[in-house]
Amino acid sequence: MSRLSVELPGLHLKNPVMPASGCFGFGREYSQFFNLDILGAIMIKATTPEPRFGNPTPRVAETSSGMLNAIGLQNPGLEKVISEELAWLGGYDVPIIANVAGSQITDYVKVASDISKVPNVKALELNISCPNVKEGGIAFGTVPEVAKEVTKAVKEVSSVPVYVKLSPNVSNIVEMAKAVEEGGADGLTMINTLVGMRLDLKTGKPILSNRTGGLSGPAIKPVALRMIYEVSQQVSIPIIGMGGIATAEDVIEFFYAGASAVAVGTANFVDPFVCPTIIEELPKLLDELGFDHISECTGRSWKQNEAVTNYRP
Amino acid sequence: MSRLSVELPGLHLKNPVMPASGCFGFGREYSQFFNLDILGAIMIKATTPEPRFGNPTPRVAETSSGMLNAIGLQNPGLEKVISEELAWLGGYDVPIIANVAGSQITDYVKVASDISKVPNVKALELNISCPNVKEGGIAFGTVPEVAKEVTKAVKEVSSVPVYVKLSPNVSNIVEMAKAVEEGGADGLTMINTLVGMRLDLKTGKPILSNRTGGLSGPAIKPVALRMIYEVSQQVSIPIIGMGGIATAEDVIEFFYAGASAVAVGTANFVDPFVCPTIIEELPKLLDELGFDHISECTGRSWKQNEAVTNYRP
Amino acid sequence: MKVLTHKELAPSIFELTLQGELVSEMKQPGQFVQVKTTEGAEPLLRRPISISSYNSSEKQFTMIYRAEGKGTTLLSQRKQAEAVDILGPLGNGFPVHEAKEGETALLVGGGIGVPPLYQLSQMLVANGVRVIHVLGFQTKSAIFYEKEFSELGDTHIATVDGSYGTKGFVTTVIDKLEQEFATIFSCGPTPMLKALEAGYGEKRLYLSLEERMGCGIGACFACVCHTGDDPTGFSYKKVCSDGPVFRAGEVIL
Amino acid sequence: MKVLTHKELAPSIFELTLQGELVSEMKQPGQFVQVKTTEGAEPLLRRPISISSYNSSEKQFTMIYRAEGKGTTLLSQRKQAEAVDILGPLGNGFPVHEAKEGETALLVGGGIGVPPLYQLSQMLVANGVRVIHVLGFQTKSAIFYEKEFSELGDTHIATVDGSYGTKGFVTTVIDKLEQEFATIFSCGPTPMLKALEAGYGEKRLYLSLEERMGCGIGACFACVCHTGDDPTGFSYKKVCSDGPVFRAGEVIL
Ligand SMILES: Cc1cc2nc3c(=O)[nH]c(=O)nc-3n(C[C@H](O)[C@H](O)[C@H](O)COP(=O)(O)OP(=O)(O)OC[C@H]3O[C@@H](n4cnc5c(N)ncnc54)[C@H](O)[C@@H]3O)c2cc1C
Ligand SMILES: Cc1cc2nc3c(=O)[nH]c(=O)nc-3n(C[C@H](O)[C@H](O)[C@H](O)COP(=O)(O)OP(=O)(O)OC[C@H]3O[C@@H](n4cnc5c(N)ncnc54)[C@H](O)[C@@H]3O)c2cc1C
Ligand SMILES: Cc1cc2nc3c(=O)[nH]c(=O)nc-3n(C[C@H](O)[C@H](O)[C@H](O)COP(=O)(O)O)c2cc1C
Ligand SMILES: Cc1cc2nc3c(=O)[nH]c(=O)nc-3n(C[C@H](O)[C@H](O)[C@H](O)COP(=O)(O)O)c2cc1C
Ligand code: FES
Ligand code: FES
Repeated sequence: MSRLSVELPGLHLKNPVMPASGCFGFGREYSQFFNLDILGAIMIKATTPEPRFGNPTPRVAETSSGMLNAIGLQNPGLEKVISEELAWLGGYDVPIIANVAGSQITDYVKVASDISKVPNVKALELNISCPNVKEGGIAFGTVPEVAKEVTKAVKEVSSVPVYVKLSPNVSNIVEMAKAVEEGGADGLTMINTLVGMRLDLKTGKPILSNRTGGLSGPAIKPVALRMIYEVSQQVSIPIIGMGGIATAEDVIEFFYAGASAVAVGTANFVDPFVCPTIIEELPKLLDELGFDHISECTGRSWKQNEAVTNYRP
Repeated sequence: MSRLSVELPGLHLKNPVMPASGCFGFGREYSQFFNLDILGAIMIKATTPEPRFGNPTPRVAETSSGMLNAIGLQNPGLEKVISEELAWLGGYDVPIIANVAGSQITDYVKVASDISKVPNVKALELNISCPNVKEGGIAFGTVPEVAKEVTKAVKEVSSVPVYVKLSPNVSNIVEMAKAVEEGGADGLTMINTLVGMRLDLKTGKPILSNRTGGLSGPAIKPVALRMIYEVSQQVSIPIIGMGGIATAEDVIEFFYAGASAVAVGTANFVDPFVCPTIIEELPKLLDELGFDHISECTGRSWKQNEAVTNYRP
Repeated sequence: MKVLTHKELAPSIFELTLQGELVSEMKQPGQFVQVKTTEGAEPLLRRPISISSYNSSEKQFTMIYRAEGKGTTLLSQRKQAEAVDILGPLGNGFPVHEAKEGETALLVGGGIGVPPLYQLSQMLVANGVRVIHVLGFQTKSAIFYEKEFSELGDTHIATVDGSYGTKGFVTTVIDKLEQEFATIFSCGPTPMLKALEAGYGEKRLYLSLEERMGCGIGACFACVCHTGDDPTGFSYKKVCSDGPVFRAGEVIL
Repeated sequence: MKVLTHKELAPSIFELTLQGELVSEMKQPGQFVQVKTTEGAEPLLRRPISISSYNSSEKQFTMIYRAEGKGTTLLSQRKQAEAVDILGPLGNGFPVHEAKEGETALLVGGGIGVPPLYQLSQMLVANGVRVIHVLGFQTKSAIFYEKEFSELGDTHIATVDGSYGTKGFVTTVIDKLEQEFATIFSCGPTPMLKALEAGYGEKRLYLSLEERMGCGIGACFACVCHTGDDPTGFSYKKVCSDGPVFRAGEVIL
């Protein structure tokens, strides 16, 4: 399996496949389906300093090849995440990427400082892009200067490398990526959800009680690929790609665009076994495509190289 | 059929359904399938001062519930559009909305000035948002000040009302809408395509020769709805909504969000009869929902009103 | 799993019986499954549908659903011998043993909430519990399983338009019931559950809730509700994995 | 239209015969149809597939396609009597009358470009034209319709791996052909068409092109190519509505 192993700042990954934040809880539910040890890493649910209940229901709505969510960062709070969830995950041999959220810079600093000291937390993912939090979360993710500030502040207190999660709801994604790179980010994760909406035909009102929500799933894959393609050519830090991934072929497409690892979100809801299935399929697909190691795929769309030719699906 | 009629600046529409620009050519092909007179209006293909060949092929790629296109504004140029296409369309009793494009302000002014004098052209649609044109097209659509300038310049020369087509590839759609409203726009059309990409598994390279393209179809509907919802509450000019519309139910959803009319793009490729079908279905759906006139639906998601209750699908 | 039979019981109401190994894991009436209604990404999400009855030895179970939106309409086109992708059984169902031998239990179902009561009723009867069914429908043509329920115990039907049985809601029937009952098991639309909670909250009342779901297994936090003892705080229950059946008062409807 | 028969001719190569009124509009070999491979939005676009043969009096036509990606794989699951949504016939096919009675025509097909030549060959033979077929495939197992073509005229097979017939490409066979021919009709991958244009451009050579399509009817400008007499200018042809068959030189491959 070493043809799938990937080395990223803070992360020695058996393979480049990990569940995306918010789509895997803290792993307990999926541990009934398969052994979490097989995963490259786990991105746990967003953690805020204090517990949050989140938004009223309905919190999800379906769209063509996608879904909207407005969970509202529900989580048991920093203390319980560390004492209960991360402690439980400590029983597995899998690196944890902790998703850090909040409404103001001090929140991020507080969570980052404490959670980065937990032994199985190998990296942080700064969630400056959640579209469902009102008190300023969105501004962090769309204003380069602010994003840089948060990154800097978190880098100062974090004991592990810091990945910043970029929002796709911006005019210029490259500018955002460069700003957080300047702020000291060790890597990027992208993309978070696009802001979307559905209306109820019967009532005329939004389906989500929060009115708008984050669009995820296969529908957003082309937007994610484009942004990773653009950003990966302009920054020198690695990218963990996500947005609609559901198959091993999707993983390769994200690598071609410029990703060095990937996260699977919504697809876990459709098929709880999607991560193990992808991990099993990847070596076969590498064979068909004629690659020895998955990292050869990274950035192939823009790097000078020979086209892969021996592939017949 | 008067329960479907809509009055907008410059436009007396029999019904609020029209094909979207670039998805219906200049109507000739679809005239083989049905009488164009039944349409509310026709948004013709983007016209530039000079003929354009557009991008090399492949120009389209498929995505989940969507497609990417990078046609590159191919068109026969202002002169031929007027002398051949608009003259031909003059044989139909249907208002034309001319889609005006270019690479610099003078291009827009030139096209707008001439094309707005053609009798059957009842409104212009300023395409400041086409993501497939390199020489500055994108900047017009993502910088509020520039968008306002183009709008102003075109308003000065146009003989008919001017609708500005907004790009969804921005951090703040409301800001863009307000800018063009200040610039004198009589209405908005939204949304144009999201920038996206697909990679070829075999070659590792982008499928589109232009590398990136515009994402359209049902996949983008939730993004369109959200943007129309946000913008319609903040401007006082009407919105022609588009993005993934394929059914009469979709039309009502766009009205609820805040649209006063709608355009159908990609769905024409899937079903050439989609516009007539929607126009036929709408009155039945209004009955089921308990509306007398379609305009009662506009902005229902945010206006104070009773929920519609007698609907059972 | 494999389609054994699939038939339309009433307009748009389908009864689907599937066969497969996972029936052996079904332990309780009121559990549900998550159904993938098509291959591929459209529609994307699974649909939660209650188990209406199951037969472990035959490895069969039945669900009854209304073909309404995109997913259920596609599901209704599946033919005999075709495969259907099922995730489940999920959640916690009705606590059958809360009704003791010799007692009477009232089973209250509204519309498409009726199906899970069927397995429940069978198991209660097998345990020596007397059952009374009060089933509410929109109109006469929407009624299904009246005969099946009647074979297990008294069965009262209410229709909103009065075209069959009592005109009105299930509560109209219950308010006039003469029999005594200690336990109520109920499944149906939220307004019905609220009315039961308001009127019969002092009984042992169990309610099966509906909520829009993402994962159906407890991972996504789409389906949470506040708990009765902390109605505005941080404690919560998930309809999918803690429910869908709750004791009245346990969660805020 | 309705599925009459649907069978796998070779691994992943399917022959689908449909029945319906629109067959009456089929006028020319080499036209194509746009197939919606599923209801709903996924996959979204129709798939262009050539008409392989048609029978106006029986209102039947046949297409042969490779189940490769998402859409064609879904199509391959359609069973007898099911409906398939077809738009067409579309485009301009092979000009049958360019080959006169008594002349010899060479029909050159590569892989999944072979099918439309079948109707063409039948019509040429009916017109008293002698036909020679040169058909190229990857490997022996991928070959289909050899017998059908043989019944109409000389049929030479080339396989890339040499597992059957001549090892090499169709041009390997043509270069060694002893018969004379005045007209070539060809359909296949672009490199094959380019090789024919380079080697036999002086003959009456007709090429059927492939391009990724949006609408398939001439409205979206997805499928344009430059014309031979204005190779870098503004004039253009659309593969879907001006083609897919062009005279060699008419458009830039
Ligand atoms: C625990 C549980 C058990 C259920 N058991 C049954 C049953 O036995 N029979 C039955 O007919 N229905 C049942 N439902 C309701 C059923 O899930 C919905 O009717 C169904 O999901 C609608 O899907 P659709 O494709 O028809 O509608 P669409 O409009 O296409 O659905 C769009 C989205 O909204 C969700 N949704 C729509 N309506 C509901 C609803 N009422 N509840 C939850 N999600 C909804 C869908 O799951 C999907 O994600 C149950 C719901 C839950 C939560
Ligand atoms: C005029 C014409 C006639 C054709 N006739 C035949 C035929 O008779 N038999 C046959 O097997 N194939 C034929 N093809 C090719 C056929 O259209 C593609 O193989 C098919 O569209 C691929 O769809 P998919 O679902 O397998 O692949 P996917 O990978 O899911 O397709 C994704 C998108 O790319 C497009 N695409 C992929 N490959 C091609 C291609 N080679 N040409 C055009 N578009 C493509 C699809 O239409 C779709 O929009 C023809 C193509 C054209 C243009
Ligand atoms: C239900 C749900 C909850 C999510 N919660 C979070 C979260 O807490 N933090 C975060 O950074 N991203 C969150 N996301 C975004 C995902 O991690 C991911 O970036 C996005 O869904 C795109 O990937 P996908 O299309 O594979 O789902 C959430 C997504 C979903 C669907
Ligand atoms: C093939 C294609 C060509 C298009 N060309 C134009 C164009 O010339 N001018 C323009 O303003 N929009 C153009 N658009 C965008 C559409 O008008 C519309 O805004 C967009 O596709 C969203 O609507 P839809 O999802 O219904 O297609 C084009 C879209 C497609 C798919
Ligand atoms: S549906 Fe995901 S937690 Fe209940
Ligand atoms: S495919 Fe649309 S013009 Fe040819």
